[in-house]
Amino acid sequence: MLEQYLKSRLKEKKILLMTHIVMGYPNFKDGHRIVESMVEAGVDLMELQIPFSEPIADGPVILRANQSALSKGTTVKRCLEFAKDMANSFPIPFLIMTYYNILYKYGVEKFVATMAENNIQGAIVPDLPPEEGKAYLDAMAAHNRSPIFIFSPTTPTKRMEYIASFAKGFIYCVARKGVTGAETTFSEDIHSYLERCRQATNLPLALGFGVKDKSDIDFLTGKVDIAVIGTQTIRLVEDESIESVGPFIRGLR
Amino acid sequence: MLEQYLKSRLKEKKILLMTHIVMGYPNFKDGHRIVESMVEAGVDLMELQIPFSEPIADGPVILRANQSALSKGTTVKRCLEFAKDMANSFPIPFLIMTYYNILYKYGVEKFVATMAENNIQGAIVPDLPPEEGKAYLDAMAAHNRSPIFIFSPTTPTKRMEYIASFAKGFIYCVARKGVTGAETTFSEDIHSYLERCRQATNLPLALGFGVKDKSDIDFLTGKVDIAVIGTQTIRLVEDESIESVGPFIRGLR
Amino acid sequence: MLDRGYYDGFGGAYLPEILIATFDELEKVFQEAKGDPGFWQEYETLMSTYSCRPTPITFCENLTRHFGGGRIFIKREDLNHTGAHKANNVMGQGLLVKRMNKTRVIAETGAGQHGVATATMAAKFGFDCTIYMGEVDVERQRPNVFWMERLGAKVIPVREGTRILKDAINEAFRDWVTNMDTTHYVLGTACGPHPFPEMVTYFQSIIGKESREQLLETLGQLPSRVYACVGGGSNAMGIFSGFLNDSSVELVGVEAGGRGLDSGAHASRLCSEDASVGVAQGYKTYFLQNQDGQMKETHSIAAGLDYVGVSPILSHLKKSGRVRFEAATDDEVIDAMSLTIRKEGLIPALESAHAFVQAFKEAPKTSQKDIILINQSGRGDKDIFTIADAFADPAWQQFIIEKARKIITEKAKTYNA
Amino acid sequence: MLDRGYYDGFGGAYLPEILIATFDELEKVFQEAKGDPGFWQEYETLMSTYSCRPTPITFCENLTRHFGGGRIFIKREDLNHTGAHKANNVMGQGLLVKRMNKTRVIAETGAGQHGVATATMAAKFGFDCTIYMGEVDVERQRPNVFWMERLGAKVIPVREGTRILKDAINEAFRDWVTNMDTTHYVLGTACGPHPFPEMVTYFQSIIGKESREQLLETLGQLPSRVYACVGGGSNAMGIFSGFLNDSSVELVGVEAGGRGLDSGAHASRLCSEDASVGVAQGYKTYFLQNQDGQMKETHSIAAGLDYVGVSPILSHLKKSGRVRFEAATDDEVIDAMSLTIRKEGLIPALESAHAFVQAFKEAPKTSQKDIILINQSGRGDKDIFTIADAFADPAWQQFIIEKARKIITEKAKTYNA
Ligand SMILES: Cc1ncc(COP(=O)(O)O)c(C=O)c1O
Ligand SMILES: Cc1ncc(COP(=O)(O)O)c(C=O)c1O
Repeated sequence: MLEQYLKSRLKEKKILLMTHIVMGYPNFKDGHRIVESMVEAGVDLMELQIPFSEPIADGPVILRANQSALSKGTTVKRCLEFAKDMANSFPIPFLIMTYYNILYKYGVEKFVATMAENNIQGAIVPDLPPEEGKAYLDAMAAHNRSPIFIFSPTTPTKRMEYIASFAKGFIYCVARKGVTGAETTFSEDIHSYLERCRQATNLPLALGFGVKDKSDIDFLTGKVDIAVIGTQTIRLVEDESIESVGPFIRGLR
Repeated sequence: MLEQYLKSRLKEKKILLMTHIVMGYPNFKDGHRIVESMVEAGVDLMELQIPFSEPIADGPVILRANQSALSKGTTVKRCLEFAKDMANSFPIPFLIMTYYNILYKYGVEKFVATMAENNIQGAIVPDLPPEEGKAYLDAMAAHNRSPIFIFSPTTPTKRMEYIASFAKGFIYCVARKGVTGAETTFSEDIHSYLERCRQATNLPLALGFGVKDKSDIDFLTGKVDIAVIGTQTIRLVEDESIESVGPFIRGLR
Repeated sequence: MLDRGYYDGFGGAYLPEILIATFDELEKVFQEAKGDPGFWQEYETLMSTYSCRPTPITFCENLTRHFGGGRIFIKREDLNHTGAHKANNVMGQGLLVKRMNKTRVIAETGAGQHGVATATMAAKFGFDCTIYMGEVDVERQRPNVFWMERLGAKVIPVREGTRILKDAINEAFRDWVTNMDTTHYVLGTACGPHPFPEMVTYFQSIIGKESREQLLETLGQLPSRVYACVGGGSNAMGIFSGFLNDSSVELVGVEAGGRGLDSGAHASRLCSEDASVGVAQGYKTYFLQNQDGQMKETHSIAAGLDYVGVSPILSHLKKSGRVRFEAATDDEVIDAMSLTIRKEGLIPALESAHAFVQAFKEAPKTSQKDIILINQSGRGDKDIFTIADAFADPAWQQFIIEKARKIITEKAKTYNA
Repeated sequence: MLDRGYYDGFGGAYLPEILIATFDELEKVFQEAKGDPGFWQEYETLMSTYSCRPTPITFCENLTRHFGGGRIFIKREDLNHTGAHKANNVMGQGLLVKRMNKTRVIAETGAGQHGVATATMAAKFGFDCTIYMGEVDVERQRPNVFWMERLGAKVIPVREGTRILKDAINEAFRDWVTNMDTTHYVLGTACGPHPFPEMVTYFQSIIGKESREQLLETLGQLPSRVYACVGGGSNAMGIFSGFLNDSSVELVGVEAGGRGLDSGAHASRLCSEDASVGVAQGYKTYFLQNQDGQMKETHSIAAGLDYVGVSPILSHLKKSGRVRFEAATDDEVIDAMSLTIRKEGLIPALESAHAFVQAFKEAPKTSQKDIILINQSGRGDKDIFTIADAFADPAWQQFIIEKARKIITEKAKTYNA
């Protein structure tokens, strides 16, 4: 489903854009406005992060957004409602991004069922390698949702193939070591890594961690299918305003 | 010499009085006045203490007098001059009281020779048991000075005899355990102790540590030959004045 | 699918993909070392020449008489170099770092003991060293920060989250995912993703191994009960592992009861209603978390017990009933500590004193034939600021005020000059 | 005449008559114990179960490489219970106190280590305990005062004289002459009237005995040089006594050079012109004294070395040439300490660091075949206030100021309530 959508979109655009928000940050109303302007600016799909108190794979900007959202009383229930609202309001696929404990405590099967009811296409759970994900994978399959898995530069080729065997929708390739939000200098070094990714899977490839401006997108065009803009839009809202988001996205491609 | 003097005096008085000053405290001039008024009040002999930085057998009052004298620059040389001055000015025997290091650093033989020249009759060195005193005893004998030794309530009878074999002049019996200046409650308990002292020696017995008023003197009269007033006169000068010393001494007997 | 490092459903390795290869390498090197007969020998030699292993077992005659029950013995981990059992784990991991040819170590620390131990190991082995420490703990364990810095470590105060141990762990992971090529993360307790719980327990098992041998050798008898405090669970796993197969030996883990289990201000994961099973910091265990799975604030007078999770192996031993868990409150801890100091001249760390509380509660009910073994995981010197506060010692307060006055005067002088 | 406890003219027992009987008893009990084959056994058992004897010898690979000479080994007295070699002496005297059926102990203390050790021993043996400590030392070693009080000891600040160690000794003697029936004075070093120098050396000789055996066993070789710091001389006598008969072993005692031997602000009795032979505190030795025999003020960054006298046995070994004496300045001490912390993860006490200074000076000139043995008499944790001052660590200063602020605020609250 998600894979087909992406592949058909890729016939029209050389590179797709995936963006990200932390639900409940700065608050749900502003979150809605941000999603709206992103969609209007031509974003192709979006990650909606349910904040978690221990976001181990996230860098300082997203970490603080998580904490801020939680300190304002953001609950999982409210996030799922918000996600449903977005999915029903805007014509692009939405994914849930969160850490495994959120699913685990909610009940994995129940969580995935809710995702399906709410028209959420898939999920990214960065601390859940396929080895630990049996319940999750079963539920995702049962409800026909896409479990997005991650490749990293340190993932051996064999393991990429192993991971790909569980993945649906696309593969999220992290551009480098480290957490979200740090500087990435894109260079031709990335070539052989992406080559390895391509050979391990037929799924579309998304690349994230450190993508922040048009020159990064230009560099990635032709190399990957989806560019992921994560931290950069949060920074933009914090440093400038929600109104800056639309023009920023439009300027990327 | 000293012994003979004491024995002849004892024919006239039932009990003799020995007093004490720390040389250089509060200063030499006042010290002179204090000695003068003591002699005028009928004191029979006196200890002149050369202050030492580590007066291990002395309680807080005499300790502080030692420190005060030293902090004002009191030297051994100046003390010996003062002692000479006293011995030549007043018609009673004077003794040097000090710790062994003062003699040792001065040169034991030289120190005793100076004592002799200065007309000082003897010495009390509380941290010099006869076992450690060979050089001192030899010099005191050579210069015909009286080494005063100490008996204490913890001294076994045998040891009293041993000590007495080195002593000249009189024996200084300390009334109790502890350092100078603390309270002593004189009671009949002291009887058997003094009995032991008497049997160990034919020398006159002085008793010190805590003797402070007429009732103490009355108690001691008939039991010992000499009562030693140490800390009490220092307290008197500190709390009242030099002028109080004469009347105080006169009121004792 | 692999089922790595599970203990009856607890444990696992919930890792970001970027770290999988690093953990594979760690696991491989650890298993190789474990299989190498020379390795344990090397480890024991290191611990007996650099620290003072075997640490003694001390008979507490006065406490025994005081309580009138079984004979009380103390395993003296406080005598280790750097003052706690933490040294055992750290030196062991140091040997593995050498095997992996890495040049830098990082660690989280709560009480500061693990940080000092890691910084010490790094100095000895010549590694670069960065220590993550919650800002709150930096405040309450300043002397340890001072020593870590003298040892050449960089101490980074963590200002995120609750600013205590768990947040320091998160930050350490964030460092690790960036620098794993050169860097090993010396986790300080028997928690975290596999193989850490197993590995830390392996190194700490020296405590239990020695204890068992020492008691059998000197008394010819096993203990009836063994008490250990439980933060992450490493000292408890260390001493318990010597007696797990001795069914006559009752094992008791003591958690931080803080201001009481009803108060919400505690760190009791295995004997309070406030905890439930979850997955965080890379492993599955009991966590103090809310309905949504968000971690709660915790509290303990002992920084080293002030943690939301607990060793998955202990969760398993709780479930199986092999270990009994209890909680001791802050106030009880101060009392047990005072009593131990006065009666035996031993100064347990605030963490360790939790074990003493429970042992003291139960001692009078034991028989004089029983042997009670308590693990004194560390020494209390490091806690002077906390303990002096607890006693509100006026002379100490005056001393601190005077010190501050002097510093301010000195500064003013420099400023004016 | 008796010639008690002399070492080639140094030593003796210059006692007030009131104490002679007490010393006779002490001497008798000590000689009986020494002659009793079970006594040393009892002592060793106590030290191996209550403290962690034998303490290890640690090879310092990094320091050895750094200096490029002989191999540097450290005898780890810092690992003793209470953190210094002082425990050896104190526990030994504790056994004698039991033999004498006394119920109270008193002690002087400078660095506070001996006070803490004595208070600890008193807690364990159930004795009453009073510690005399110069007011200056109370200030600079406040944490130790805090622990002594927790251990149940009464700490009396001595406001007489120079208000440091020697004055504390005088006060202890003043207490003793009053209370000798019930009380034993646990002198903390190999000084004072006979039999203290012999007795303290006897208990501390465990250091040298172990060291010699350990080196022969692990390396099959004696050290070329042995370094120890010298305050009163107990740790030095302890380690030296293991090698006195090995003429190939050079023994080096290191005194406190303070601000330099020319400055007058030091505590160097055996290698400065400012000292001469005298008699004080009951024994004959080198003292820092003026022409009149009045003791001088002394200075050292290390409270435990800040003393006017020195063991008469060391004075004798100086005279005979068997031991060489050197001095280390305050600044050198801080440098050697920093280096040792960074390179080896060891934190020597400021006292001990004096020995390190001299060893480091000489190490480059020794051959790689040489073994250099340094006695780390204690650990430096206790010195945090002094060391933090020496480093003028801004974070530490801020911490102290904050602590003071909190105390003052709390006090104001209580006051207003
Ligand atoms: C002395 C001491 N004991 C116990 C602990 C708790 O850790 P664990 O439960 O891993 O032994 C700590 C942690 O810092 C500690 O410093
Ligand atoms: C750690 C340490 N080393 C050395 C000394 C000096 O004493 P001594 O010369 O008797 O060993 C002290 C005295 O307090 C001390 O605490």
